[in-house]
Amino acid sequence: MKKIEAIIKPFKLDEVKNALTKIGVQGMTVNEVKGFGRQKGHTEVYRGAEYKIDFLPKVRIEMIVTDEMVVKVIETIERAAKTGKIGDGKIFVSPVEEVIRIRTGERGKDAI
Amino acid sequence: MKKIEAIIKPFKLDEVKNALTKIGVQGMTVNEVKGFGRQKGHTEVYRGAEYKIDFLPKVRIEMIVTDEMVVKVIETIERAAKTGKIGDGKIFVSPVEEVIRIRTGERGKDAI
Amino acid sequence: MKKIEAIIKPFKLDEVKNALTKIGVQGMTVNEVKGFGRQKGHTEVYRGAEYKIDFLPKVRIEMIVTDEMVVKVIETIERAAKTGKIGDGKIFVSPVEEVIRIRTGERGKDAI
Amino acid sequence: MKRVFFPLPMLGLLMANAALAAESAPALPKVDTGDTAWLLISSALVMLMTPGLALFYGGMVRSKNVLGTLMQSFMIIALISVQWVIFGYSLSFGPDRWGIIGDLSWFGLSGVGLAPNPDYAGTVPHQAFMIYQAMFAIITPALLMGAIAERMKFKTFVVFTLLWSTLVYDPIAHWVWGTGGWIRKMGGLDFAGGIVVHISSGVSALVAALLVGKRKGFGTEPMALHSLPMTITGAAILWFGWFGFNAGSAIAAGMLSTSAFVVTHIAGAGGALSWAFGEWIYKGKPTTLGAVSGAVAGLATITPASGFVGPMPALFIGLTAGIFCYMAVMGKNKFGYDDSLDVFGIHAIGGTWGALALGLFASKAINAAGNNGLFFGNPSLIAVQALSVVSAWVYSFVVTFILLKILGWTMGLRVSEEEENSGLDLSQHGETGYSF
Amino acid sequence: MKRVFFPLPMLGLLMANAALAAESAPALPKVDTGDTAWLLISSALVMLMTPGLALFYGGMVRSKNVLGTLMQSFMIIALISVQWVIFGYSLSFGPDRWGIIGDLSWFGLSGVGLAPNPDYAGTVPHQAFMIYQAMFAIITPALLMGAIAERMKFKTFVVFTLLWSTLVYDPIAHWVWGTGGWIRKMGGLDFAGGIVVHISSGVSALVAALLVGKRKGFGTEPMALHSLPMTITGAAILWFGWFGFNAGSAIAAGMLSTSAFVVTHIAGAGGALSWAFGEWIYKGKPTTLGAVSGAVAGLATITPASGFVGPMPALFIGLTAGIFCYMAVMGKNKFGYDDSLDVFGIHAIGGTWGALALGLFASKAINAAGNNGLFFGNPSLIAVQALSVVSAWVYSFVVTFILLKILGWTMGLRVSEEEENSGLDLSQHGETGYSF
Amino acid sequence: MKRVFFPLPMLGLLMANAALAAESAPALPKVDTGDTAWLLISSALVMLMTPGLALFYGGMVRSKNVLGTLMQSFMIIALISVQWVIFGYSLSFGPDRWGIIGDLSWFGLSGVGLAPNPDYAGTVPHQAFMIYQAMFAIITPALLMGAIAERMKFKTFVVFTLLWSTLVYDPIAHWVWGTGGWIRKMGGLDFAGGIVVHISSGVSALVAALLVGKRKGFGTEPMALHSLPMTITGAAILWFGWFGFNAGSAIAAGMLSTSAFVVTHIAGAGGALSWAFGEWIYKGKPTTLGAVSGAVAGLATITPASGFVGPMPALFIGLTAGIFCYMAVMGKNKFGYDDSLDVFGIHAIGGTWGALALGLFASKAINAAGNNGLFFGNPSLIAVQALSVVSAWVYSFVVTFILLKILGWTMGLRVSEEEENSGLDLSQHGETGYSF
Ligand SMILES: Nc1ncnc2c1ncn2[C@@H]1O[C@H](COP(=O)(O)OP(=O)(O)O)[C@@H](O)[C@H]1O
Ligand SMILES: Nc1ncnc2c1ncn2[C@@H]1O[C@H](COP(=O)(O)OP(=O)(O)O)[C@@H](O)[C@H]1O
Ligand SMILES: Nc1ncnc2c1ncn2[C@@H]1O[C@H](COP(=O)(O)OP(=O)(O)O)[C@@H](O)[C@H]1O
Repeated sequence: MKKIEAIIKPFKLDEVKNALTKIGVQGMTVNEVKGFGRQKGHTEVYRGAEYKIDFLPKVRIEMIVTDEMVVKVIETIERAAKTGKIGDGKIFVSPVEEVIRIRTGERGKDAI
Repeated sequence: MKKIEAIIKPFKLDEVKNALTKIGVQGMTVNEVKGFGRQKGHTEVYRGAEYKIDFLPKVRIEMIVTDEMVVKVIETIERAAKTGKIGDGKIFVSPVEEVIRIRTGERGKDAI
Repeated sequence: MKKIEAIIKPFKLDEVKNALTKIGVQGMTVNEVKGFGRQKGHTEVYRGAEYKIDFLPKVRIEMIVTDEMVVKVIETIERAAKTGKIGDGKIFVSPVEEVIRIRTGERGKDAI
Repeated sequence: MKRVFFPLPMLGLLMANAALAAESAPALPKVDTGDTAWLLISSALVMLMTPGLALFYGGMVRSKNVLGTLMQSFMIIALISVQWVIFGYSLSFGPDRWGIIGDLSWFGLSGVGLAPNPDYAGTVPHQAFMIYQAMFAIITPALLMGAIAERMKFKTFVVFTLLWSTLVYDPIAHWVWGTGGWIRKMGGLDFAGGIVVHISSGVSALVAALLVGKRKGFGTEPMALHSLPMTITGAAILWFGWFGFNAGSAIAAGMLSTSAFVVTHIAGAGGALSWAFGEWIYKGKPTTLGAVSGAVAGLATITPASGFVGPMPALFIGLTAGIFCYMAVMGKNKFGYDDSLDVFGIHAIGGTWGALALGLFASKAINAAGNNGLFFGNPSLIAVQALSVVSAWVYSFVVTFILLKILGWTMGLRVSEEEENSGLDLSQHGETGYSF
Repeated sequence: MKRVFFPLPMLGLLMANAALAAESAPALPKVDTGDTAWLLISSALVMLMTPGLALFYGGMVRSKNVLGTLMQSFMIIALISVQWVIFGYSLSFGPDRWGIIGDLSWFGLSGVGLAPNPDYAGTVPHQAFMIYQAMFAIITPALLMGAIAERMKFKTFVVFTLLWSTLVYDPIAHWVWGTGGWIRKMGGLDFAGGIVVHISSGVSALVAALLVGKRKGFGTEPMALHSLPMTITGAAILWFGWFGFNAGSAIAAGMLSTSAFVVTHIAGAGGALSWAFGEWIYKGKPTTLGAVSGAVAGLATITPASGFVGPMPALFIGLTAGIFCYMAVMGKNKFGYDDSLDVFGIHAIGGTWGALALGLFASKAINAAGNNGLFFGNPSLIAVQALSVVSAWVYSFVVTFILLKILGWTMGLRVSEEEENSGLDLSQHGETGYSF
Repeated sequence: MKRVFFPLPMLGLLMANAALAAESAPALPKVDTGDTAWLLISSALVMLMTPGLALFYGGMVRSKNVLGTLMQSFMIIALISVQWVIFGYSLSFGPDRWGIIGDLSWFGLSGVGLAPNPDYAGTVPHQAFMIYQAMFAIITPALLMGAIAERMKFKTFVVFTLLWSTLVYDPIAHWVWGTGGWIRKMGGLDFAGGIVVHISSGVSALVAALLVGKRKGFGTEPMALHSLPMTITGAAILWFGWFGFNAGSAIAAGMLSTSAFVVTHIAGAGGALSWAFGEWIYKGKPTTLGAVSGAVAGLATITPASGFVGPMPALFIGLTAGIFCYMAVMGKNKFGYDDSLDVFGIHAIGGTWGALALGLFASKAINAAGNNGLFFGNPSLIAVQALSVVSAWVYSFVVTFILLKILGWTMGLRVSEEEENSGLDLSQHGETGYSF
């Protein structure tokens, strides 16, 4: 099992979620984050004072998937989240050793 | 050392935290997330228009624990967070290579 | 590649970000979290009733860096985030298997 | 007692008007533009208090219950307004039956026209008096709901509100303010509703807190207020509206309304000071919630006395109100019942102390149509006040108790445990308060 | 019709004043303090409605557009106030040309002084009437903007607002309320702006929604309201202000203003009740958004009728308003155009129903300067009302259509897709609403 | 100058009243209901401005300081209300000593009754005038606090506020408005507080910003406003309340109050427009914060002039106010002191420009009890105004400087660095603003 984390543009969340459910992803956990990256922030002006805002609103999706799904999930996210403009975000893949479903106590793949 | 992540129902947070401190867990980091899963969302109606809300409020607990603690921590979370109803959430376990306490510079187990 | 997670005091965020960009870190993702740890919370009093607040506001920084950068990044965070008082926070290092830049489809180091 | 709260010299005039009105209604020229302007704007101010209260309460609940809390106040505005124009006003202010209730001859506002009714207000249209009183009937049950925040079933709430207004508020309003009401005839004084509004709602709130029971997790989980700025905003609106509540109760713009305005402001300030400083001394820090709670306590307490006492007594009343109500709220934390937003501790205690305090400080020099209190040489007033207060306590307690018991058996008072977990917003209204 | 909305017996007096004023201006003693106090506070109340509307709307958009939405209302206050004192007031209320527009002889308020103008208001300074009317001119385009929330280019918005006020609002106000206006002369009644305010903005809103087009993601993505408590607060402020809007339109404090005040409150309550209960029956849950929307519907609907009908007709009008507007809003969801905050469904429908309903329920017993409706024996009024309504619909539709077409070609109506994604706050104003 | 701001023809009457009152107090029939209604509602409006200001400021701080900011305003309401009725009113408006201060003969409001005091207001109860003035005394120190937001020690704040009101506000109020005050006797004009309120607070704010020092992180960390919608709501409440502030200062409902009302609204609109468009041109985008700041600038600037100038001068004053204050605020960014919420840039500059501008535009045609300005043929007024302004600047600067120096040595002005990090809410009040 792997953990796939995707940092995407907020307005892409629905598209990505729909694309993922279509390929059979049944669960994910999402939260709002602020991203710093190549996409430069913007300047906000409050009463003449300029504030450089380096952190931009992004959405982080976290998903545990079986090893077989990894490639498909990545592809799907890439397709759905892409605008081609800087700041589209990243996907990170990392190892997960165990998954447990609290309700049933199921372990491993069954728990996903 | 392992990282244990638990996605639970928000109103269970206090119970889980108390149960964990009782078994000796001394630190954890928590944030609010939105969960998508088997537990189907609900419909909100605004001026007659129905919106399907797929994402439900959940709380995510992240904890680094020593290898010995892993089993106990998982059991404790399972017990405290369980309602038996769909949507109780998941626990994920993944490897951690190093932990550092910023204040002291301690490394490894001492830093937890 | 490694994932470095740092839990720090909120008012240190700008300092840490600036220190990291100085050593060449080009991206990071940040979110607000609540931390429970040795730093004891405080008591809030509402109409005479006392509430023990165990969770304190913290900021979580997540960063994927190349293996070579790990040590430097950790040192930098330690330096910038340290006040020497309890509650300064932690740094966690964990493995990452793949990184993808959504915009270009780049993989691995190039995608960071 | 409202009828006579304008300068006595006008009284003769009013009677004359009344006579005239009887002969050749509508007696157009008798309406005073300044008095009418003041009563209308006061009505608007008191109307605004209920949304103000909604914010005051709404900020104190958890965010999953914010809409449920706001909705209760908003629905009460809608429900009781309709109840009032259909039969509530008639029950409260209509022709007296046995000193305890008005009859239904003003059903659907029949006979409640635009010409002044000198029984209540000789210089403004009768309907202006009616709508002003409507706002009082509205805010009273809205106050009550704070005691059982975050757990009441919406359907039961609707039925309860209608019945409570009809069976508790309307009779007590009649006793105290209606022509022929027994407390009024006995000489019991309540300028702007310490008994009618604050005692009735505060005592009923205690009953409700006891019968509906504690919130799930009360005492074990922190139930942090979700937005103190919302609560503070609500308190500010309440203070603003309270000028209409108290000074408007003079039903005229002049010396009496000015006096009521001034003492209201002073008592609000006094309550805020003493509660905040009390906390500072006792708990180490002055809180904003304490300051605004103290202000509300001071304002509630001066309410019955506001047309009878002068500025320095008002300062004393305000300062003591902050302390007494703070102590009452601390007491709750000892007794362990869940009067969630402290309706009893603030409104029942405040209303009671204010109604008694006017028995000490009232002066005919302020309001010739009132009476002198103990410190102005008349020890009997305080006895009359005490009897009025006790009657309102007992009646509110008993009727609310019976009402809630019956509703508990028939409809159920509380949402299910699962609904309580997910919050009133979602479970009762299918909505979410915020989505930042 | 405003001129004659105070007790008829005063009319002779006013004419006398007028004569006097002509002879020896300024005719100081003619200003009534009570009437002036009432009109000034009413002006302040109506002014407050536009920020209230801003909150009402602001809570309904996504948080990335909250400032853009609030800014529109705030900018309209600034822009139209200046437009109004420079030439808008003159166009609307200045000396009549051909029954369709005022001329520019009151440019820059020249000739609009502090002495009463008996054409419009005999007991208050002319400038008081002028500034009161300014507040109506302000809120009308602000209402309109709800239809095209979250996507309008700010620069175009500024130009559109100025032109729309000048070309749509000012003429219609003149027709209905200006001395010599053709609808007024025909006997068409609109006490406080059902036609002038609600129909003009509501119909134009529909045009705007059609021409500006749907929001990106409309119908496919959830567009959750970012803060219902903000919306509820806004609705409460609107209700509060509406007392000034309707009861202030009597331009005097007395029986007529009282009557308007009372029916306004009742209709608001009725609308809230019927919308919320309608939802409860039809969709299973009463929502807070439904309750406040219903209140606004009831208040908008009673507006044209508020000085002409009694309390029970008002209750009927309020209850039906909640149902009709709810149905209209449901209809929108079927037709699929994106009138984002339902300006058409609430204001055009409400204003229309109110303007027609007064043709049924109006009574000279309430307002001798008004007329009797169908149920009081005069079937002709409803025909006059229908003609007035249709004229306002057609005129608003056509002129707004042409205006937006031209602006679309020249300046562009919408922000770019990318700007829409990042939100109006950042793209149009370089700001962020919240940072908790 | 307040005494004489009602139509001159009434003055004789008032004097008569005064005589009568002396003979047979209380002289009941002399109180005008319309004037009293207007003054009471104006008092309520001005009272509401301080919570409005709290929101205006509260939205501009970081969320960890929101309660600390709101609490300052709220506590000031409580503290200064009590100070005022005990001795502040007597110092400001009581019997004159040497032209510079009132004596203590009105201590505890003794002698301040319900009969009119023709020195200040002949047609309303004396206490109505007193409570109206209380609201001005309250808002002035609340304005000041914006300069040192997010870092003041609460304990010191309490002491400072009481001393500052007593030593700075009360004397200046006496000079300008008290019977016998030297500026008033000299002929210096300040209709509603440009000098008394805005210059005194604005100049003191600069001193406070300099002595208290910059916020930790100022200039290096972004200090994002935590809720612009809160700020905008506050600005709207301020605007609403300002009608009471300026038009209420006529102490009567009539032509003068109408004129003040109208010019207030116009100047607010003008300020909003010019600041927002100034930014648009200069920085590329019009901001909502700019629009509301401009409105406040326009409103503050018209304040001293509001009972003396006509609509078109008001438009000019408003437009220039927006530009001048915007420039002043930009200037701050250059000089680098941390007047956190721009009290100096807006209130000191606005108040000064307004007090001078009335020397240009004042006209006896608007207010016979005022004077003509330069453009109406009287060049001397501007000199008198300049002297009044300079005196208020110097006095405020010096006394506030000494006061803060002493408090700095004895109690300390700032919270500790750690407390500043965790925020005022937690460190000073043990509370948290939000918990969504
Ligand atoms: N090294 C990194 N570690 C963690 N998050 C990153 C990293 N680099 C970028 N991100 C996240 O991805 C987002 C997009 O990255 P950015 O460099 O702006 O554009 P792009 O995705 O087009 O390369 C950032 O806002 C940040 O949230
Ligand atoms: N594959 C997954 N990856 C990440 N989070 C998941 C995954 N599946 C479920 N979750 C999280 O767990 C929560 C509960 O899951 P759900 O399927 O609704 O119920 P249950 O836990 O009873 O199986 C979801 O709301 C989501 O936050
Ligand atoms: N075992 C842990 N797992 C995850 N987060 C932790 C853990 N221990 C501490 N933290 C996080 O680090 C923060 C600081 O830890 P704390 O024990 O209070 O002080 P210190 O960093 O000085 O040891 C906590 O608030 C919490 O967010």
